[in-house]
Amino acid sequence: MANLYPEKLITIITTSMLEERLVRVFHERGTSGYTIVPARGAGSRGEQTGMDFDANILVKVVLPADRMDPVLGDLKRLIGQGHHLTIYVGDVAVIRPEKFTKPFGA
Amino acid sequence: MANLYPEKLITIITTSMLEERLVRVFHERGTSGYTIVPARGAGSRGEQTGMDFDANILVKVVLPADRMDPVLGDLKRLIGQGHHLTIYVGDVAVIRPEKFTKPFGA
Amino acid sequence: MANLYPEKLITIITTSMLEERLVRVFHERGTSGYTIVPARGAGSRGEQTGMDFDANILVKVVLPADRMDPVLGDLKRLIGQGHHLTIYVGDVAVIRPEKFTKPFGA
Amino acid sequence: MLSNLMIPAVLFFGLGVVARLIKSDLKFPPDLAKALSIYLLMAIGLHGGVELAKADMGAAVNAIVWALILGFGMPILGYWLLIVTRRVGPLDAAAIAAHYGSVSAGTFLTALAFLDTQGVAYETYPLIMLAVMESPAIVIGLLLAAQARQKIKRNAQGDGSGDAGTGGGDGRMRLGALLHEAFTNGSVVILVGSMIIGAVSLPGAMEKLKPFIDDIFMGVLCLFLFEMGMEAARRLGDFKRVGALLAGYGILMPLIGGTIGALIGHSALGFGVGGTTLVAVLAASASYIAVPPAMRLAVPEANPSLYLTLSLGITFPFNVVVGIPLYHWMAGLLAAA
Amino acid sequence: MLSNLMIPAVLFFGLGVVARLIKSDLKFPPDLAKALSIYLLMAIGLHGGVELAKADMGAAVNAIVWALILGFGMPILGYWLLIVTRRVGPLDAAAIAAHYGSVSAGTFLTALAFLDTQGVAYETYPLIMLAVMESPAIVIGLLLAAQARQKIKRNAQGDGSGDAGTGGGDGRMRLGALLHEAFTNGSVVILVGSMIIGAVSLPGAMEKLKPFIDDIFMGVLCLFLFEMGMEAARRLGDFKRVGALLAGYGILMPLIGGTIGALIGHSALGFGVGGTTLVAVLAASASYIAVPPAMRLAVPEANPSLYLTLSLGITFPFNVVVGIPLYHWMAGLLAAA
Amino acid sequence: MLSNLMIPAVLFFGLGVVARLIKSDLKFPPDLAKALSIYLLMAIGLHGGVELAKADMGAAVNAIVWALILGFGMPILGYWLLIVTRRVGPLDAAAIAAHYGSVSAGTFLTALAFLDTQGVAYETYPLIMLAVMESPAIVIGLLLAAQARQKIKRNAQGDGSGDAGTGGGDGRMRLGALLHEAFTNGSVVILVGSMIIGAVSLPGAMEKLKPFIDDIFMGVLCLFLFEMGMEAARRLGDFKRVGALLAGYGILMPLIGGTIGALIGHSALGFGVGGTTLVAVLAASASYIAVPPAMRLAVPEANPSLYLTLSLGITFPFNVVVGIPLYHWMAGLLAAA
Ligand SMILES: Nc1ncnc2c1ncn2[C@@H]1O[C@H](COP(=O)(O)O)[C@@H](O)[C@H]1O
Ligand SMILES: Nc1ncnc2c1ncn2[C@@H]1O[C@H](COP(=O)(O)O)[C@@H](O)[C@H]1O
Ligand SMILES: Nc1ncnc2c1ncn2[C@@H]1O[C@H](COP(=O)(O)O)[C@@H](O)[C@H]1O
Ligand code: NA
Ligand code: NA
Ligand code: NA
Repeated sequence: MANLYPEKLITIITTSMLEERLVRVFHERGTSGYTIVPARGAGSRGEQTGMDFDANILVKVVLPADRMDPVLGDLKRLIGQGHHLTIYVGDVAVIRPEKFTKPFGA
Repeated sequence: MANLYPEKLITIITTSMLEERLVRVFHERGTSGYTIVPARGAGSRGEQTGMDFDANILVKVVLPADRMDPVLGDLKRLIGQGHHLTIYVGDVAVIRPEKFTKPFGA
Repeated sequence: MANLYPEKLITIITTSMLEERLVRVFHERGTSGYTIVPARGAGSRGEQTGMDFDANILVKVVLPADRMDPVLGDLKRLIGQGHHLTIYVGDVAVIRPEKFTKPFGA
Repeated sequence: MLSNLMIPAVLFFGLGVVARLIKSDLKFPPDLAKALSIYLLMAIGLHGGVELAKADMGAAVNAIVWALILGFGMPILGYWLLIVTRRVGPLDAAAIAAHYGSVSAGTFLTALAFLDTQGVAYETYPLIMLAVMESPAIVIGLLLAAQARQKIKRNAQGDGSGDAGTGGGDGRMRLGALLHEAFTNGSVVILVGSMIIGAVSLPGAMEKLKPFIDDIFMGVLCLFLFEMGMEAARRLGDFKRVGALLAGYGILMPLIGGTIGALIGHSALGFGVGGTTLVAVLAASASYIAVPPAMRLAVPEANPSLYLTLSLGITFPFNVVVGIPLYHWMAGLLAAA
Repeated sequence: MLSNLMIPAVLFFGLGVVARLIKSDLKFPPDLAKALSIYLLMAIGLHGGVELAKADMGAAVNAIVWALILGFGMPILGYWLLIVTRRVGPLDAAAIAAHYGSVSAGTFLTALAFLDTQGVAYETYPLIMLAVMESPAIVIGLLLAAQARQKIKRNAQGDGSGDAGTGGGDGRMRLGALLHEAFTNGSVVILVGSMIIGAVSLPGAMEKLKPFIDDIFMGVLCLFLFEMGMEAARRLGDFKRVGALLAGYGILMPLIGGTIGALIGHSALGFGVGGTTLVAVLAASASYIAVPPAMRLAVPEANPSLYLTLSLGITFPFNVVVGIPLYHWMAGLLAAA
Repeated sequence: MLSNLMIPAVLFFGLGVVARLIKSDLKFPPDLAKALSIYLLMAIGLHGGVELAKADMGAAVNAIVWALILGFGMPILGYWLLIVTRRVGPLDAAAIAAHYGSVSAGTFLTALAFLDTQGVAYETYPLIMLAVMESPAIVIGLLLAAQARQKIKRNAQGDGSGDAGTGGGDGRMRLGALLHEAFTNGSVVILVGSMIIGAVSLPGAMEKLKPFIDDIFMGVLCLFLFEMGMEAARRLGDFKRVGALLAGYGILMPLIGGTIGALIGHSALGFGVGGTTLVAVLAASASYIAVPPAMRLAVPEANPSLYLTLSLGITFPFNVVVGIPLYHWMAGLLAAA
């Protein structure tokens, strides 16, 4: 049977305009990577306007549990500045935990 | 450390033709939002035909555990009518649980 | 209340060039389906080049826990051959477990 | 007749088929195909509108009436054929038959290119018929499905199409919604809208549109048929899944439709060889744009790969390669008779 | 004046609106709209560049100065109007007002089509003004937002726009970043770049581009306005959410802007009827391409559906249908006076 | 030579580079780039086909033989150079070298625009060579990689490229699959298919395609090079990652290739100045369309950012700005000699 190791998965849903800032957060917090998927939806401001710049992104980051809090802290700060982010966290398991400790772009 | 609160995450994979009906379900059941991602795949009917109208969507809804059953009930009803839906539910945790109790578009 | 049955959800993030091979794996291992979402991101090789052929896909497969290991074994083999795959596994629950036992395309 | 195959548009269709058969990795961006068909519908609509502004009212109404007859009639005939030969369940039969009431714009445009290359003149009324025929097919498809569901209920358990048929019809598309869908679907809106714009615009302004809607038209059509060739060939592979008898249906229907259409074009509408060919093409071709999504919603129990294989994988290539010159030849016979 | 409505470009705009109102499922692929606007900006830039190579330096500088005055002035005026009438909070007011400093390229192009159809000649300087006006609007929007935030702070709790206003300004766009955004946004780069290329290219080489940038231009514009009509109509539905008074603002602003623009075009710039009409259009129209994303980042607290409804759902259709012929008529009056 | 820079196509390439350097937010929809390149390949293929229908069989075969020699020879030469200078591991070397056997269609089209503007006539055989050269490069890339893997095995642990080299070769692309890929890749299918269609179509029908494939060609090329300029500039930033010595390779290879190509074009093929220039461009340019995805699958251990930076970020701009006029000048020297 495959050995599996626990990690955390943060999912963020927000406007595509924030992509650059999120990547900066991941970079500064040393996550091993991130994945972005184009999305649309509805939330506290009703349905999206559908204009080009009003697209959503769904962002996924897998990282060790002990590295989660700094990332969540930065995300909270963005929310404090008036940006809209929908965030949830889940438990996942991986085959090679060492893959998720080396910062990307380093 | 960040305080996290438990929520449920329903994921639905189905034809894009059903998008409007799903949104109606979420609206009627008062979820705080939903997110849609374009997708493709294969399932009980084999691979998708690849035609425009035969695209899939992957839909995500975060909601409190006690609001899950009415949504699942409506989805089952769609399945009963002959529509194809792949549905799974998972546990997630969020920072601001109050965000997921206000109905969108209200 | 809805009766829910446990399943496993494997998520794979990799280059779109591997799509065909992944589908072959799912087919050979008799999963009941799979879902693919276009994605982009950064990982051990830094950010993606952004060229057409360098797109990522995010692949989701729901399957019974006892069928997971053969699939993970095949995926490990691809990694051994030099391909880059980010893989994580999670627990989900479904309404109709029998749906996830019939191989697709059969 | 072979000279049909020397038209670039048809050759590009063939290139698309070949690209698929040799398993080339060539792919058109999905949005390109949509953009091309928006352009083609707009161009053909504007062009038609200019002509129709000069047309005779009575003849136009006559053409519309016959378009409705074809649009309702072909699916009923097609449904009956499928039920009699018993190859598919009633719900699949309803969904498949609906496609033959509507029209394939790609086939129609290829026919125009064919006539142009042969130097054959044609009436423009078939253009209105094209716009009219999208809608009745969808309506009749729904009605056939409703009656299929009753038939299944009567037979206690039904004979199999899909794992459905249990729930009440409430979740399925209601008639009102479907009628709405039938008359407001995108293709109809572009086609009818462009026709009206073409008819009411100032001639000077229309002149400025000529390079866009006329001059580059043929090239865009080539690109479109290139992509359609790939789509058609993708479905050819499903041939075995569909079965030879059902595949035969995909050739029989256009032959029947083409003959009926030619007769109507010649006798009932009094068109020349060109116009008669076009009416035959309208009757012979099966929609793969407007009808499939409507059937997906209205008859979710039916298997989409069945109706797509037939309309796109069999009937469409048959019409492009064999049908069009054949109907042209029929039209010639009728004119000479 | 009614003849404006008989231009295909305007008619296609109307068709787009109708398609939405009847709830057609017609959708343009999102990338198509982007591709069309890249083409239009490129074509108009090249065309303008060729003309400007022959232009007078002093007149060009004069036009640029007035463009800057309009670009900074209209938002300040618009902000003041909103604050005085107290319909929205200061941050929403800042974001909305910024849109009126910039220009809607779609409106400008429709005006060109209108003048062409009427056979009215026009100066090409307004084209440089179009390129210049994108940037100041974004800058002034940021400054207004900064001052709105101070105002909110002063009033202790603020009066409501959004759930924000708490965090320090550090996360919001800093001035440097915004200035960069203002001068490097995509539309400005295509427009200014194409102008320069048009001005410096060898005439023989430009000649080869004519079929692409001139001949098919009008057709592409029709397609673009078709899609913009659908976008505009989508927002019409939000009318009630915005409220009648705010909606009135979406008509008042272009009337004020158009009048000011016409006066500047005629008196300060000394243009003829055509050029004066175009300056009025520049002042009267509101951006819906460059400014919204900038405001989204710079003023995240503001509600995007407010400023999009106003600029795209109200001001844009008003200008296309009523505004352009009206400004043309004003320009005629001024010229005759 | 400077006049090269006054061609709109080249200027738009420059505009794309500038847009990136000033960090503009301008982005082309990804599908637009794909659509443009489908169009360009189709147009150039059709155009070539018409010409080739009149061409001499012996000369065509001769051109194909030399295309194969270039396609196999350049990668072998390039691989050897990389191994000798020891800047990258053998697997990266194999993947990089393969790119120089194939051709950049963008560079080739820019060369055509250059010759057209200069009024220089050219032979059409280089067009067949363009189509032929996509395939051998992919095949030789695979063979070089296979030999690189053996070399790594011999050296016990290998010298570093990637974290791979362990698994058996079974999962990598087998020769059969790769040969298939080499001969059926999308670009080859469009190019060869359009050529055949251009050659066999009725002249009257081809005439109808002229506005689409000829008249608007130059404008579409401008748009395409605009986008390619942005792509190239994106990769310029990776320059430092690649290192100066490797970057020098990206300039050395086209110089060597251009010289060899010019000699072959003049002496072996007996072309005039135009045709010789084109053969030099074929030899000097590196593919960034067909080869990268093939290498991604065939040599997953190699780092894509290395070969993309070289082919797209260094060799491509070098050829467009410096190389083409240089090879033209060489061709002139040879012709005069
Ligand atoms: N309950 C939810 N479930 C899933 N996605 C959500 C939910 N609420 C918000 N979203 C997503 O987050 C985006 C921003 O919503 P909000 O943060 O509520 O303004 C929406 O457009 C949705 O895509
Ligand atoms: N086991 C599975 N894992 C992931 N996705 C699935 C699975 N089964 C079905 N799907 C998705 O659900 C869609 C509809 O499948 P079905 O409901 O089986 O007809 C497919 O096209 C897939 O995208
Ligand atoms: N920690 C991570 N979280 C989310 N996605 C990741 C992570 N690491 C890698 N990825 C994704 O996997 C792709 C390949 O990364 P890698 O396997 O590290 O080369 C990246 O482009 C990302 O899309
Ligand atoms: Na029909
Ligand atoms: Na303005
Ligand atoms: Na080469």
